Amino acid sequence: MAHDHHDHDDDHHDNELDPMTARVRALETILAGKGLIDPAAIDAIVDVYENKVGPRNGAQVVAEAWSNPEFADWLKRDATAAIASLGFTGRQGEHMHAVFNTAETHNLVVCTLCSCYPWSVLGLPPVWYKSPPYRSRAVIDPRGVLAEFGMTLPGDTKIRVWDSTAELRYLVVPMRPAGAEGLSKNQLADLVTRDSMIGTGLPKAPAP
Amino acid sequence: MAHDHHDHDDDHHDNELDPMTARVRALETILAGKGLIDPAAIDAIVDVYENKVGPRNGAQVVAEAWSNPEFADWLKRDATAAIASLGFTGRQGEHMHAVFNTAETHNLVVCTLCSCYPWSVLGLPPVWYKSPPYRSRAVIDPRGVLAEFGMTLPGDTKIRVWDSTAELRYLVVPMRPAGAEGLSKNQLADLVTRDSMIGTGLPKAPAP
Amino acid sequence: MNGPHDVGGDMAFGPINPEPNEPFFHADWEKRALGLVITAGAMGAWNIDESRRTRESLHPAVYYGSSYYEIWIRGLELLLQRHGFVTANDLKAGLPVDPAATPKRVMKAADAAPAMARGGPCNRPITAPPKFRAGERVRARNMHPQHHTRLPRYARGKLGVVEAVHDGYVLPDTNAHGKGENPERLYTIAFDGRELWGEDGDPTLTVSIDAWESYLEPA
Amino acid sequence: MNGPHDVGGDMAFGPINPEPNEPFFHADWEKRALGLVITAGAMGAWNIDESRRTRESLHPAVYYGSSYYEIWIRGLELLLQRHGFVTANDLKAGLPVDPAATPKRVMKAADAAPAMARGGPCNRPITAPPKFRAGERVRARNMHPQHHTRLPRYARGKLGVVEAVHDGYVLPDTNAHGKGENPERLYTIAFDGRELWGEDGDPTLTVSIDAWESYLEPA
Repeated sequence: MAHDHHDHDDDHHDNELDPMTARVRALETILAGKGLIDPAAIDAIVDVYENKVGPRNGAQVVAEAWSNPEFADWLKRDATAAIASLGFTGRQGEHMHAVFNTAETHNLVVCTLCSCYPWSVLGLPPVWYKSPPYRSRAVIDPRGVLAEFGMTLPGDTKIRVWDSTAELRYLVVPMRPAGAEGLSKNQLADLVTRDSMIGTGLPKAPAP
Repeated sequence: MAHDHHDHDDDHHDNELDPMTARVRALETILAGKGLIDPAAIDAIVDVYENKVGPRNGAQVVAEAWSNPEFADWLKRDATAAIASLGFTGRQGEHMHAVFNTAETHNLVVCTLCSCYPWSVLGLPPVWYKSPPYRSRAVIDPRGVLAEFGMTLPGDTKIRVWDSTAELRYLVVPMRPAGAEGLSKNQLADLVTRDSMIGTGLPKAPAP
Repeated sequence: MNGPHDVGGDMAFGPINPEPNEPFFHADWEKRALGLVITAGAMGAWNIDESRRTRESLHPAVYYGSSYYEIWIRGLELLLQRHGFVTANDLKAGLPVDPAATPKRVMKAADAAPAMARGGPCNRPITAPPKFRAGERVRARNMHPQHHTRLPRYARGKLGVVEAVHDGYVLPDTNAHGKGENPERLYTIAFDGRELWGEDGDPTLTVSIDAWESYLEPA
Repeated sequence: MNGPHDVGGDMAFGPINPEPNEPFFHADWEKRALGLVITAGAMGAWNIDESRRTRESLHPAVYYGSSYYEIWIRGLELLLQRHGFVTANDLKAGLPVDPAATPKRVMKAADAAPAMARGGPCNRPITAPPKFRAGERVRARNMHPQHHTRLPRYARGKLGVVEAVHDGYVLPDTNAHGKGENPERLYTIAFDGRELWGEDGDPTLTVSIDAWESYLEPA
């Protein structure tokens, strides 16, 4: 559905461009022309979120928690500080909470009202996280949602959904997979997928 | 908003026609070509709802109720039968209820879930009745809704909203305006507007 | 199903814009759309509840971006395909291409006006005594079924008063899915505006819905 | 405002369609859109709550028919016009035509990465003791304000348990409308799935929201 419409009010835009490219380019032209924004600052922001901040940050947090019980405990008590100790801070991660999966309870994070997501540890959210199908159903039919990600939980597993309605941002700490005992932190981090830190997936199994 | 979009899947239609004309014409062509519908039956249906069934039916019901206390009482007890006695029956009027405005209570009819409306006495509903702005707000902000129709009720008037969620269809019987004592039934019926039978208006005042 | 049709209490749709001296139709295609919906319905393959269920299944962007007759036509295309009268090929060609299921009947021109005047009553005899009596306090169930239902979300879980006890009526929840008419007693339930909308509710407001017996539970 | 953003519990949006190996951006314009929203926000004329309020004010057909970056851009155009930085003339021309209000600041390229790493905390010192304690049963208020709020409709009127008591946080309900930060204590409230969704709820489900103190009342 996302691009199913035309904009009838876009007749001022360059006809060779798709409507959103033209619309955004016009807006940047206006704002830069008025000296209100600096296009180079946009370049720098894009560089941060395309190349520097992403789910590998969160994977390091999880790997540290898997390896270091003291860190795990700190992460549980004060996620913002524990995560900052690894160098991950900033926008949309100012107030972090880590929620730990257990054998009894699986955690799932959503923002029904918009697209709140822990940028500082996971980067920019995927399209599905920001879109109505996931946002609408995660709170009423989480098992149906998980099934669309290829995940089936035991029928008696409790599901805890965290709706990010305020400025707290949630990071799911998945359970360490079996057979990962001898791995290094980097090897552990490689098992940690983005979806496993949202709750729509599980970590990868270690290579046998 | 209603016609703000293009249909991208309409490329098979005649480009000289607007998309809905082309779409409906194609569907009629298909169904008639398969012998599933008779276009002349469509003509006959349109004739009924364009020329025969409309709010003048309801106005006659109201005028009769204003003139004839026995009829008004019947209308209150068994609206379907009372209305049928004037010759108004049929589709979307099978189960009628008449609700009477009083000095204390103003009635307003809506269908939040679709477009249920008493066709047999009011004809086809106006666009606004079927559209989300009216449907959404009538049940939560009826005074705001009435204001958009130029109507202000006294602050202590009770408002009763009837949401037509089943197959009962509601006809509002407005209060007879002052100064209408000597009028004939036809003259009375001329005072009864469509909106006054939905609750979004009041009857016209008699010419002085 | 919690679908786009259930708009009671929403606030973002803008002004109502009533049109003075509005005609019954704004274009010729609307006339044909009305007639197509009625004549196709007269084939007897689906009922009004299935029609509603089908319109409600449209994506919300489509539902809110379409006029009501457009919603009707989109719904009709889905109904006709579901019941084997029309195929995607037919629609693509804009012409009859594939064979069609056999309708129970085809409405003839001479039948149309009488059929409109006759209508199609939905009340059904019911022998069980009413579970609730007029004046009784009841709660609308907090139900969120995947299937079609006519209990609006704004009333779910709310306390009301039985104002009228009606006949048995065809139950939309099953009838919309080809699972039978299962008639149930219908009630008019009145809710205080403050019960529905809290302190933001108009203190002079009462809203009623018509609710089937299974939509209700004792208060 | 009961707007199109409040989708929790809706069922008509279709499949989720997660994209394997999804890139951060699907087109170059999305990159510029992200940067424009952040750099324009850095002018200091509005806050994140006003941004959200503005996106939520889009017509539902537009909101549901747009990708999230498109919603952002449509919201940004409205914000820029409301605050005098851009006019309809500018947008029509696609060029700067009219004079603009003076921003509090303009983000320079060298400031961008540090600003992202710094973020903008929303917690605020608050001296009043918490009104509710962990473990206490509370009810989310059945409120339906015209203004922006962050209490989702599915939780309104529902009984939950205070799971955590947090700091004071900027109140979106006023902050979104330029009426001040009015910090209030924030709580995490856990609701049983059956309380939210009735018998149709998953019996293994608990849903929590983060709710400001004025969203809650004693059970």
